[in-house]
Amino acid sequence: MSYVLETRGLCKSFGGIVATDNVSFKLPAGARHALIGPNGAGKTTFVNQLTGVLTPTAGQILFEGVDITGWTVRGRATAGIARTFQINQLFADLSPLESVVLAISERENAGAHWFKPLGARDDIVNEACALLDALGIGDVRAARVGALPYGKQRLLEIALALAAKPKLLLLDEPAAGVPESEREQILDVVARLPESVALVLIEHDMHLVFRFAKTISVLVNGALFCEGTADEIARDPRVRQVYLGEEDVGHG
Amino acid sequence: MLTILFDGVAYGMLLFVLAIGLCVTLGLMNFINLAHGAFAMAGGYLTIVMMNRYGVSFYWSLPAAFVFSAILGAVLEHTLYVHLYTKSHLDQVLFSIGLVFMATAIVDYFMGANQQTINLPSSLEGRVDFLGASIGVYRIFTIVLCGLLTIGLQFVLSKTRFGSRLRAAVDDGRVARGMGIDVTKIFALTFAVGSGLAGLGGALSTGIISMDPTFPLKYMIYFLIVISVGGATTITGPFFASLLLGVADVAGKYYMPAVGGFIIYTIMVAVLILRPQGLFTRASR
Amino acid sequence: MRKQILKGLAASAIALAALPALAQETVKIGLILPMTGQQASTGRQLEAGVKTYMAQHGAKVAGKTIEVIVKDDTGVADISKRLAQELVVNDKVSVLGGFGLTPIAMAVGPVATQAKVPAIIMTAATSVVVEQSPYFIRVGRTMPQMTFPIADWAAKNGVKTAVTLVSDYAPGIDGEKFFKQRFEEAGGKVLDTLRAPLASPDFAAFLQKAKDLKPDALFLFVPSGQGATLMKQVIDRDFAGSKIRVIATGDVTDDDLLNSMGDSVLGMVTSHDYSADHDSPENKAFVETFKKVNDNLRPNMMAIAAYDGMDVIYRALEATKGDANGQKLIEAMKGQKWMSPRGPMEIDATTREAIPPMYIRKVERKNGELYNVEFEAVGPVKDPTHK
Amino acid sequence: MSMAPHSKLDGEAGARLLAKAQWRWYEVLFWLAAISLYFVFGDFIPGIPTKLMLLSEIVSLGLLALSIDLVLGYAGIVTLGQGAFFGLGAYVAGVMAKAGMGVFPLSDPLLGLLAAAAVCGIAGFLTSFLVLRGSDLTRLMVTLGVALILAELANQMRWLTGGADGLQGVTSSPILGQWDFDLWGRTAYLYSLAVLFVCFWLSRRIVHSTFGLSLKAIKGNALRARAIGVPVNARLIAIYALAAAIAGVAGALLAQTTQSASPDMIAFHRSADALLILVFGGAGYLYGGLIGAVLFRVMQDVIGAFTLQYWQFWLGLVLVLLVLFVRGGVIGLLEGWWNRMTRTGDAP
Repeated sequence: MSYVLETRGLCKSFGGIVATDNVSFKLPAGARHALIGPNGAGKTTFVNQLTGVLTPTAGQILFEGVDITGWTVRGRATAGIARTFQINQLFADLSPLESVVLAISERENAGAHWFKPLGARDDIVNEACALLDALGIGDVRAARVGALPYGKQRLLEIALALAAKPKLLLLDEPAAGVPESEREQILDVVARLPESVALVLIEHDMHLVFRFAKTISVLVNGALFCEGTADEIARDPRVRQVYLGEEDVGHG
Repeated sequence: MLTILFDGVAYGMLLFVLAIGLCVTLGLMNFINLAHGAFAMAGGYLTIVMMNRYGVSFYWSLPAAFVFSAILGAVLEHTLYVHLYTKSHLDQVLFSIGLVFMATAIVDYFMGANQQTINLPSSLEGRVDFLGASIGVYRIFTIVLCGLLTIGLQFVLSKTRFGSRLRAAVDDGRVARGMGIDVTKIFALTFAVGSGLAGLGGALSTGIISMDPTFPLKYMIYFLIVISVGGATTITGPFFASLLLGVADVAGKYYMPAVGGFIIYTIMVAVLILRPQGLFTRASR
Repeated sequence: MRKQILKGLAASAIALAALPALAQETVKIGLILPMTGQQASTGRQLEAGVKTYMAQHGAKVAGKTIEVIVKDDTGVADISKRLAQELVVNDKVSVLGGFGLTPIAMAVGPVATQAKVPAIIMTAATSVVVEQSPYFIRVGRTMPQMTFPIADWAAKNGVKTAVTLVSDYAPGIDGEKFFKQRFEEAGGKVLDTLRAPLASPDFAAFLQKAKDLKPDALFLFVPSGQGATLMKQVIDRDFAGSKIRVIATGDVTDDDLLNSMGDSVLGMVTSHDYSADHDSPENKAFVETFKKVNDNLRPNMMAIAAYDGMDVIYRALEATKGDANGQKLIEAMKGQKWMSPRGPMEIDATTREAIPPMYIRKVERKNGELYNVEFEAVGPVKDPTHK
Repeated sequence: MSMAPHSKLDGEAGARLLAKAQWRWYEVLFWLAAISLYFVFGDFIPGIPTKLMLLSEIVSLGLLALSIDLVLGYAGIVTLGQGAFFGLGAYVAGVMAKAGMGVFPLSDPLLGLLAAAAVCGIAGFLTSFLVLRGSDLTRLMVTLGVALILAELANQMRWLTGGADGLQGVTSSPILGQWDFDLWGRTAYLYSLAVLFVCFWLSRRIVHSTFGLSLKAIKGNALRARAIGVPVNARLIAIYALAAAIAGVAGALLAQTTQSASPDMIAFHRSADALLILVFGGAGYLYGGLIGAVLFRVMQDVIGAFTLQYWQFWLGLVLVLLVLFVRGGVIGLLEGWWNRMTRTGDAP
């Protein structure tokens, strides 16, 4: 079985605090995986190392079998790792269409074109429109991103990640903070993501986790606590104890 | 050799007192006040007017300059600066440059464009021999006074209730407010003290250099260099940076006159490249 | 054929334009002065000097009304050049004047040449400036004119070795060069030549270096208006205690600043062509009017240059019977001789260079104020660099 | 992924993006007005004073502000050191004119411009690495530091630059051997305006391209820009170097039209003035620097006419009021008015 992503003994410490503790992790192509763990378990730190925002203290990261530990954020993005951010990271002053057009242009190596006006490439504009439509935000594509409702901004987060046509998509709490009324739209989008993309969902919301994830890893205090299928994890009493606590897990 | 060292230290100390108010507003309140030199100029001119027109003693002029600039700072803080805390750094830069222009024209109008100086009291004039080097009494006076000020400031910030409240207000204004700390008042007071120190620095510098209306612009660059080299998060950072710059500048001009002018700028750029947060700050911030 | 017609048209257009100029009853003088910025005090003194002259002599000469237009160039050369062009083209001035610094005069030179308008250099003191345009006239003085007398005086009064400290710009370097040349010709030795940056707030390092070299004398030059800071630090360094004499050109003990320097400068010897204390009826009248017109300001060497500059213009207009043609005016200015408040003045007929009377002066207290009191008249000094 | 069928509006979406890059009527009006100033203030109409020298100076200053707009208004790099490139360009053009000794084509002003652009572009490239990281304040200080060092260099290298007195004996040759610089500043103005337009047109193409969009994205959120694959550092280096080249052209223009180059052109106040001008006019519009330069200098000229010594006071006051009450500079103000007017117009 080929793995799209693999980490070997990944460690990250800040001063004396160990945020990632010897994590060895494998993700097969097309996976639907969830990464869960209590607050402060080091989930976002782990993702930041995968995407290159942080450099690990020790260990290796392999993407499609290639060691990318020393690669830059952009290098990894170009190679096919995309992510959404837990807290929206958008271009507030651009429109959704412009944002996505830019992302696609960069993918197509057209980002440095400085003479042709924006929108001159029909293929890029069409693809961007299609993507926005697919995510259900085509109607606001010309609005200012900063003025969009929160739910639509979350969708744009996903759109920007998808524009790169990634092989691996890291979704960092995609529905966090979204009001109930707009929530379903996001869940729907996540559910319809293409099979070819390996998906890692970092999530608190167990409802969401058990709805999509086929496999789950539990991170506690920076270390991998246990791994397994959704059912196994749901039934694992230790997981209930350390993480899920009183929460009713079965209902997913 | 020792004389040069002393001159450099005295120059550095003076820079420090002139710049420390800016460090306080920048480091603690995250506010770029390029008009800081105008408060120093106010103190300097007050000293000149008091001594030359009304015959007040130099020793009384120093505290007067502090109080005058502090009041001026408090008034401007309350009326103008308070609206700027939430604006971007660029807006703050433009606003304070506008104030510098106004200050320059106002001083020109009332005091004239020529250089003005004071005559130091005879007790501060002359030189003494120290370990075989001849050192100006006034430079010793400057060093001692500025040294005491530094220790005092450090004490106030780290050991007193005001200091801890100020640090709380800076770390998180909202939380501090929630804890019942009057953040607005603390900022106003801090700004006033910073301006007052500038005024004192201005008054002290009239003993070495002379005042003219272009003072705020001429010295702004030096203040900024001190802060960017020393970092603005502590008192000790700018202090050592001032000393380093003062000694490097004086020694550089003495031993290598041809390149003397470059030394402080080169130090600044090198520090900013290697340690963007300043030479004497802890890396964690 | 067609070209000729065009040329003819152009010529008549010029003639038409020239006619009203001749008939005009006002003669305009454009002054380009640094009224703000580092050299602001120079600009104020120059303007005050002009006002004084107008107060004494009125605004009418040879049937013409004199109108003075003052522009602020903030001491920046590219702005001066633009202002000169505007004064010539828009305001149709007949004479330009002022120029706070050498580079400014240099920038204006081509305009004066192109427009054929006399330009009176009142401040800039580098020798070469006056050669930049055949329409330049200098009424101030040059660096060698100021430094030769003090170099001679030092050599004659027991100074064997000297160190020079000057501002690092053209006049400063001129001063250094001519002092060294003259002083060493007279048998002295210059141990070192120090140059402080023009915008230097702290002279400590340079002064300490000069002191450590233990010369008999320290020669100083900084631009007018900047002597206060320098003298403060000179005093602080206690050269007298080390038996080092401090000598300078008169710019350092500027009349404008002298009083604020305090008693510590008493006895300092300098050379210059003007002191507010100069004992002559012309100067008494000048100082009196100057103080009256200008809010009790004391005139310095800038003020006298502006005053004499106006005098040169008035006398030239009298000579041309009010004709403000640039060529005629410049001819009438060359070779002028007159009694100035600083003593007998002359404009060299061939080099257009001022030949001012030089004096050796000593700072003394008179009627409760500090003055540069002249104790030795050197007489007129020609600039030695013009061939 | 099951893509929804292309919506009918796709063609329109592309057209709307393209439309942003089209020239508007008010832009055409702006440039026509700039040309017409030549006839109004060129001493062709009796009674109206010549102001072409002032206008040429404004053009040069506006071009400098435009170059700052590229790095600040679009890429979000705060700089207090653009004067470094301005002064460098002035010196390059000045030295070229002097060394050319009036021999065509060596001393041709256009060659001087190109040389200034090239030298400053390289200098910008080399120093761009210093502004890649750090906060606003660090960038302000680093750019300022570079400018100060360069000013000191100009001061020290007397053999080349003339030291504190500036370069002497700069005489500009006629442009292409045809048009000589005259006393009225007619050649100077048309020349400056033409150069300004070329630089402006280039900048305009750039900000409306994908490259320009990526700059706005970097300014908006560098973290996200990296995550979608924008080579942030490369883009910043490119625009910084380009802006440096344009600033160099601006400096060269001033040196050629005033036939002087001095350390003053690198001095702090030059950078500060240009920054003020840009923010005064409105950053991020391209026209902000140009309009700001006109208003700033005209204001200085008008205020200077009735208060020779104290114009700085009024200038300072305007700045203070601007920061306190106006967002986006003069253009932002106009835009606000326009939006309000059109909105009330739309209301039934």
